[in-house]
Amino acid sequence: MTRYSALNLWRHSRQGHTQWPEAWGSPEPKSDYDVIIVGGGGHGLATAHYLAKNHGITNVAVLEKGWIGGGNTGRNTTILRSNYLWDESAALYELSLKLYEGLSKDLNYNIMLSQRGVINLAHTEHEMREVSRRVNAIRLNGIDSEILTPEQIKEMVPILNTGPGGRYPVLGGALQRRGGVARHDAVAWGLARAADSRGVDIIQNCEVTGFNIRSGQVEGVETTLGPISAKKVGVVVAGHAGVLADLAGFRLPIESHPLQALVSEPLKPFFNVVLMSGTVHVYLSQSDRGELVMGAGMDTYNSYAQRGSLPIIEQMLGACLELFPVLSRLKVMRMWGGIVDICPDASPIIGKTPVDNLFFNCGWGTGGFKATPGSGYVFADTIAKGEPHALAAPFSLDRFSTGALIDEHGAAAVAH
Amino acid sequence: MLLIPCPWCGARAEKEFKPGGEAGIVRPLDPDALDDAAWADYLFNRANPKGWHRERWIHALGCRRWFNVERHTATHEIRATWPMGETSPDDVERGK
Amino acid sequence: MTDRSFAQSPLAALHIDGRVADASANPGVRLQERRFPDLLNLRIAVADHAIRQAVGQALGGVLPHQANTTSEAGGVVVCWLGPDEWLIIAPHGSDSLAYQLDAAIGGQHAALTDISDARAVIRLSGRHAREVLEKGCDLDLHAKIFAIGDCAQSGLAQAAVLLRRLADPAPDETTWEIYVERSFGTYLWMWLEDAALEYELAVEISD
Amino acid sequence: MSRQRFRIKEGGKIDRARRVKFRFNGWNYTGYAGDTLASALLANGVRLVGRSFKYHRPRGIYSAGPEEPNALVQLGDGGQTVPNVRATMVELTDGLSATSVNVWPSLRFDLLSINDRVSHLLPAGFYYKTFMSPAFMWPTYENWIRRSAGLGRVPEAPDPDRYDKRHVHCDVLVVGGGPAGLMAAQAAAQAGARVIIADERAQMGGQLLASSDQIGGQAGSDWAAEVTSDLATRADCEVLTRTTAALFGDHNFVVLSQRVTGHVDAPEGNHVPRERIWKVRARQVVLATGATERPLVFPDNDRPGIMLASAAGDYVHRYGVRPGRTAVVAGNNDSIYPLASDLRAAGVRVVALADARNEPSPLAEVARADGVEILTGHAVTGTKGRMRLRGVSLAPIADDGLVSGNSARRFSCDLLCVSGGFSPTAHLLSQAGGRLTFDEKRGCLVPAHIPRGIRMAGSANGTFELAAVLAEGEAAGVAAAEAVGLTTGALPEAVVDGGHGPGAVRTLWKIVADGRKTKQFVDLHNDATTADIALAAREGYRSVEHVKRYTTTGMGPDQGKLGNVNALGVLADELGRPLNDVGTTTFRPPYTPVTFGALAGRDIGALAEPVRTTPLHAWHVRTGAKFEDVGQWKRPRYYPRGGENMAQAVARECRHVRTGVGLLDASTLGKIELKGPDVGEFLNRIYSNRFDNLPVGRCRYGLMLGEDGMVFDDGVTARLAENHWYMTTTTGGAARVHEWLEDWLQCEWPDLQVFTTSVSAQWATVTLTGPNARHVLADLVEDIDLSAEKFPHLHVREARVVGLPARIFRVSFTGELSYEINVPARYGMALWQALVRAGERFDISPFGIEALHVLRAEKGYIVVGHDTDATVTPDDLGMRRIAGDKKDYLGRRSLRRSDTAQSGRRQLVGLLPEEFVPEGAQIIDGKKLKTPVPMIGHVTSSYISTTLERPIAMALIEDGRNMVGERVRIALPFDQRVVMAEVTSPVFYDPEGSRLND
Ligand SMILES: Cc1cc2nc3c(=O)[nH]c(=O)nc-3n(C[C@H](O)[C@H](O)[C@H](O)COP(=O)(O)OP(=O)(O)OC[C@H]3O[C@@H](n4cnc5c(N)ncnc54)[C@H](O)[C@@H]3O)c2cc1C
Ligand SMILES: NC(=O)c1ccc[n+]([C@@H]2O[C@H](COP(=O)([O-])OP(=O)(O)OC[C@H]3O[C@@H](n4cnc5c(N)ncnc54)[C@H](O)[C@@H]3O)[C@@H](O)[C@H]2O)c1
Ligand SMILES: Cc1cc2nc3c(=O)[nH]c(=O)nc-3n(C[C@H](O)[C@H](O)[C@H](O)COP(=O)(O)O)c2cc1C
Ligand SMILES: [Zn+2]
Repeated sequence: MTRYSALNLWRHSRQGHTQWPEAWGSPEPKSDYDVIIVGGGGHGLATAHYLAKNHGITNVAVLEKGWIGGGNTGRNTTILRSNYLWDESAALYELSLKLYEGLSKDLNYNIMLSQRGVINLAHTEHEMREVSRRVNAIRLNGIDSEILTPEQIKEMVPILNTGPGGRYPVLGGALQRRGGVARHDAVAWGLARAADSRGVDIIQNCEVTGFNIRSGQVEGVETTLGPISAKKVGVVVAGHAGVLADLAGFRLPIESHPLQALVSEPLKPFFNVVLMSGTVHVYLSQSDRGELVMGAGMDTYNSYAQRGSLPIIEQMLGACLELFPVLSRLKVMRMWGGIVDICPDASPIIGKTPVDNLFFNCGWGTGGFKATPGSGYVFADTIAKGEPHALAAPFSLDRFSTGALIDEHGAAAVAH
Repeated sequence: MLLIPCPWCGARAEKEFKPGGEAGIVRPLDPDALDDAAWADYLFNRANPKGWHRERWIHALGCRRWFNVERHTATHEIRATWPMGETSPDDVERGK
Repeated sequence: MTDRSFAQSPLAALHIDGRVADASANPGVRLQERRFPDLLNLRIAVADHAIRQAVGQALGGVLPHQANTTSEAGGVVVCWLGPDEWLIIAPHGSDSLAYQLDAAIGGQHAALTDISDARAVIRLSGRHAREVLEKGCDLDLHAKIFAIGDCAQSGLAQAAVLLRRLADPAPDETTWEIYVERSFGTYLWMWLEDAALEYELAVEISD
Repeated sequence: MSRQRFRIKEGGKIDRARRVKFRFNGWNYTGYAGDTLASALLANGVRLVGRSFKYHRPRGIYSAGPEEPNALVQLGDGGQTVPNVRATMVELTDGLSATSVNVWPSLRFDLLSINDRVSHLLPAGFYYKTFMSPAFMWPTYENWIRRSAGLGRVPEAPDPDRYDKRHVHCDVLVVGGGPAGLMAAQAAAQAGARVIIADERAQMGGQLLASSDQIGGQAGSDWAAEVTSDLATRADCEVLTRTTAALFGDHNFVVLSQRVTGHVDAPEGNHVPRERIWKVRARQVVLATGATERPLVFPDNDRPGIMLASAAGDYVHRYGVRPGRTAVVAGNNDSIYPLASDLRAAGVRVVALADARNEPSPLAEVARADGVEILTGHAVTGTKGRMRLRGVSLAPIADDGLVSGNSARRFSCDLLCVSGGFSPTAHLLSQAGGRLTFDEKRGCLVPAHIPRGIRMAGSANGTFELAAVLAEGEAAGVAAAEAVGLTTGALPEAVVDGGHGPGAVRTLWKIVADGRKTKQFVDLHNDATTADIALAAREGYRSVEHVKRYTTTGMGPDQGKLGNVNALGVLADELGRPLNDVGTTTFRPPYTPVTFGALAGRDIGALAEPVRTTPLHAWHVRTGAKFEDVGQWKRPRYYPRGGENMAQAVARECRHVRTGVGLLDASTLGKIELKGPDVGEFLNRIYSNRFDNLPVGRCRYGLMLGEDGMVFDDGVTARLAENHWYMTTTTGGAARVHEWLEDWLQCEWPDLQVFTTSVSAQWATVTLTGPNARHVLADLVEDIDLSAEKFPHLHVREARVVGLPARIFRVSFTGELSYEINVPARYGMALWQALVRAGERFDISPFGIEALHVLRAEKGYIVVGHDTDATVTPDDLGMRRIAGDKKDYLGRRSLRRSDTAQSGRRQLVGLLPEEFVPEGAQIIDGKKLKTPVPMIGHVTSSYISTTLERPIAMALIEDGRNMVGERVRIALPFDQRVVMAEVTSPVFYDPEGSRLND
């Protein structure tokens, strides 16, 4: 792997950048792998990366039906934080944030991690109570988190309307300073390059259309490029989890819904934190290129259409202007949607399935980008050892039978 | 924004409705007869297909009736709607 | 009944009569509160033809069975709300009506509920009345589609409403009655005033 | 003040009688009404208007429409400033002031143009490869990257303008008011259809306004004006100019964005919105959105003075402006020939015309006769001039785009008009689910799959000859009308003069010239070049979507309107694959950017969300209540007297209730009437406890669970008559519970004879509570005996209170003797005032929900959503007693799941903390605060109890009921300390209930 560095950039510039090698290859699929990962999103690529890096398992293929990073990884608002209420979640997301902190270096690919701080606003007494509960728990779990007064928030976000009489008065908020954003594409591409360099086959335009299951055990997959066998298969397809489960012969407690986001035209820097307001469904940050990146609420019907309904956007922008009246004359440049995999308790499912050697990792819903490296880390471990990683164990599928749900609904209406 | 034909009121904008998920999930008559897994299946597991989906909607801002819709989850095309408790036009045709 | 002077209409806090003064000379929109109509919510099972007929008779006609239509007899208007639900609108003080209807139901399974206090009623008329509604309502309000005498439940701005179209007061004008849950009344009135501003607004003395 | 040196003496659709003054970058200019900022700048000879996004290269006006990539300006200042506006779309008004964006310190001298010098270090994606070490420097680098990116500035003050929306329905929506759209609208309108026709520009006519084509013997623009005014007079036809179809949604839902004010003839009145969103539901849609001309890609193809050929035509015909003095015209299709003639007629010297095709065009004769030198098989291979174009090189081009040898000829010129063919504007079609395919002959992507209910017409459909465009427009209008059941006759035939199409197009995606110093821009907006695309392909970013993201092609405000197809072509060449294999990126809304303000409409400020108020609201306001938002409701939180703060007011209000009497507005409670013989059975299934045995005249507290066994609402339900019940719900749960009931009745148990009707708003509810409550009420009530024996706790009576018809419930949420008095809402105020008067001698006081919370917590009463979240079972609350196993009810089975049924779950207990602790504080296991600290629960409610004169709290603690009497630690991590508390029963006050039963 040619190292990426300023020096190398300069060297290559003297050849007109005509000598850069491929960041990842485009091999033909082999007939047989130790592990097949279905889904070339951030989570799938991270799984492959850690299988190779941590477990030395390199006879691995990542099968992606389209282009890597083209699912939710490529269409999310890129908010990173680890301030989750329940211990199980906090541990998992904190592992992920820690991995993010070293990821550019680990991958030798600048993922443009920007830890500018994430603020969650509280507009009612009820939300203040939630903030207090959450921040207290998070701090006691050893994760940085603070409660802010309206004055402190105003200082950090001067354009925020904290004046009296606002329809959404700001009573306070929570801040995680280590939270922030990262460049979504770079995360996928950097992971792909790192995995590829360790021998993982990244195979794009290869859709999995079925599983070869014999006596309750998976032996390979059917794809649009033909059958491929594997000793173990890990499925990480986010919104399509239900479809793949159906192919494997079982049902999941998951429904797929469109979640929308939009960007404004690019502007000079004016907004230096990540701000979220759960009740009114406003999530925004300014990207390094200058656009405001904004997330909206979720459409409540099932859909695989990667687009949502206008009322969701109208509602979000109304609330946004109530909070930031000066933004009224900005313009929406592009809006889009992703298909999120929603679990009843808003927590992911990681681990074994009714089929032996078939593992699923899904249900990250509206908030899994922040989990990308952590999810890959524990999933790789789970696949390699055949037993759930300790941090993944609480997120097993049978919690829906036992009732041991990890209900993060209380923590945030939509968990970006 | 979808245009949903309420079987009672006619075609109305999506904003007037709320979806209620997969149609035809019947509450077990004797929940105690189910083991935890079977109960979880009723409670949480859903077909969630990419394609035609039979689902429930309520005309919340209109007649407040629940009804059934057959909608394609990838194109959002709506093929049929019919009142609760009735058979879908499709099934009628097929003599189900 | 208690002295009517005790009673406060849903929009009392707005002191609507005090707003009448600022009326524009050539208003494109007129707003008015219709105070204290008697409102009865009626539910009869879809298949219960006998009760329907009895109740229809007590109302001096038939219950409208066609969606989104009304019937009217002797000053009492009945709006179709759903396959098993109607709203009966009668002039203030039609107390005997409820007794007649109760009698018609005669202990069978039906639900007649007084909701006279549960709704604010706003009357909207003028050259631009339809445009004002179109600012916040998804229904097709074209004269051919939403005819005089039709009604429909829908959303208006961020409130759930029942809309009813009354006779046109003048060739290029329309008139509508908007029924909204009482607690949303002030909001909706303010919304309508704001929506009407660009067409010039007149507030009329409450009915 | 300059003299509009580039204005042609006559012609154009401008109003020469109306001069308009404006400022650009601090200089004063004049133009005419009807000008755009761009046309007026060109008329004044202003060529340099901005700097590019990344390299800060000097840029000029490139187009005449919404696709403009270069001429982005900041309009006005203060609240009314607007960032990133296309100068080509801004209509000139008096006093308009604009500045270039993204320049510092000035447009001519821009420091960041250094980026252009070091551009060899800034190839596509360079930031992914560097800035990684030392890691601590990255925030500094990032800061620098951020500052050099971005375009305009955010306004500093709130927007003073209004925005509005309108929903409309029609039979046929026509998007685009060019010849195709006008014909379609006319045909449909003639059939009697309800028609809406919308065009983004100030005038209808489309390309007819920018050419000398004639229809029916008159100028195309006159024909368009005639058709437009005919349409405008029809009753059911809406003609919308300055209106962009921005979004094509499901089921023919189209969002139009209309610019209502801001132009010369804008409607008057200060309530007129600046923009209006039209939400159109159309039965049929005709997309006649025309085509966008494509740039040519060649070395240094971005200098000020290079523009689209059609734009040059537009400036000449529509605005009467000469876009330059001396021009070279270059292209790969027929459209450049009429342009050359038009330019000459306008007084521009056309020194050369380069046609990339080898075959001479039949149209060449006219141009040649005009004395234009025509070079076939030639293309532009280079340009000169930095702040403005000074000359171009033209050279013969081989089949593969290779420049053959050293044969280039140089021409001095200040204008280069380019045409790389036409791309049908199919954005809306794609948004609607249509698909495109590349047509070799026409050299463009044309519609291949058109969803039902949509029709394409004219250039949007890849049809470019005017006569055919008109015919297609008419056919689309007729077909749309027929599809909605209308019939129409033929329109009079229109004879066309001119209106040639582009003919066969030679696609030439880039020029293969040597020399690395030059750049060939594919995306002018984002400064993406052919080299960037080549680099992406080389590095493995080969999917068109990867190329887009790696090079940022098509990601600027123009969203690739100009560059995307060329980028596809370049990529296809690079990969050696046919263009159709490469595919396109996804077209997303909006077609052109739409303001946040317009999409928010009037749902801002006081109207952002409904404010719901009770019938007593005016009284609370008059009395100086402080309110709390509970959902959309305003509820009195406390009523300060004198200089009281909240704590003092709440303490006083509590005392009133415990020792005298208090009054609470409880009107926000949800209320549902249930009627029918099966209500008892229904409630048995809905509530965890039994209801069918409730006698008439009594009420009972009930818990509602979700099917997952978790508590989701609670309330008291009364039986008013055998088949007549009355349910109350929490304020927040009112709507949800009613829907829940109907859901089960309609979908699962239609056999149950139950009707529900919401009466939440019908009744004003006043809680009269305290030891003196009976005395106060006794004076006012008729017909009934209030004594504890005759009207005990948990009973209901219908009676008259001050002559008002009332339903009185003896239920208590304070622990004191209480009456919940319901009267029809119109009498709420009368009742309240009567109670206040009658209570005077008992020193009655209104109290707010804060005091209510203290009082109920003293009694250990929960508030759902406050002491519970979605993880709490009845047993967790110590209410197993009312969630038994004798009958089935919703959620019951879930309680038996292995985890849910286990002991030691978090259970509700009382706490006696040594000092006040905040709600949300965590209860920890162990002594140390060294993280991670094991947590065993949290404080759900916490108050200073006035009655007990000490802090009390409620908490959910693991196995809490077994810990009663023990001491636990409450962590205060911010203060790095713990507070000890004793675990108790949650009932702190009057555990026997003697007071409420009194
Ligand atoms: C609008 C929006 C905003 C969001 N905002 C945030 C945020 O701010 N912070 C945050 O943490 N999270 C956010 N999320 C959630 C986050 O994007 C996802 O949870 C996360 O990216 C999921 O990553 P993944 O790799 O599991 O899935 P994906 O990136 O979706 O990858 C799954 C891949 O599987 C492929 N696939 C599917 N079916 C098959 C098949 N049959 N064969 C082969 N391949 C297949 C898909 O093509 C896809 O590439 C947001 C999501 C959306 C949509
Ligand atoms: N000389 C040539 O080679 C050549 C090539 C192409 C087209 N033409 C000419 O162009 C004309 C084509 O006619 P036509 O009617 O198909 O197209 P047109 O370009 O004349 O009209 C299209 C109209 O649609 C509007 N529009 C586009 N997108 C819109 C949106 N989203 N919302 C609102 N408005 C939108 C544009 O503002 C424009 O006015 C003919 O006159 C034809 O001769 C000539
Ligand atoms: C964080 C983030 C920033 C984005 N910024 C831009 C942008 O500046 N310009 C743009 O055109 N699109 C931007 N997009 C949107 C993408 O173009 C694209 O719409 C999105 O990845 C979804 O893919 P699709 O539209 O191809 O389906 C951004 C997306 C994300 C997730
Ligand atoms: Zn309906």
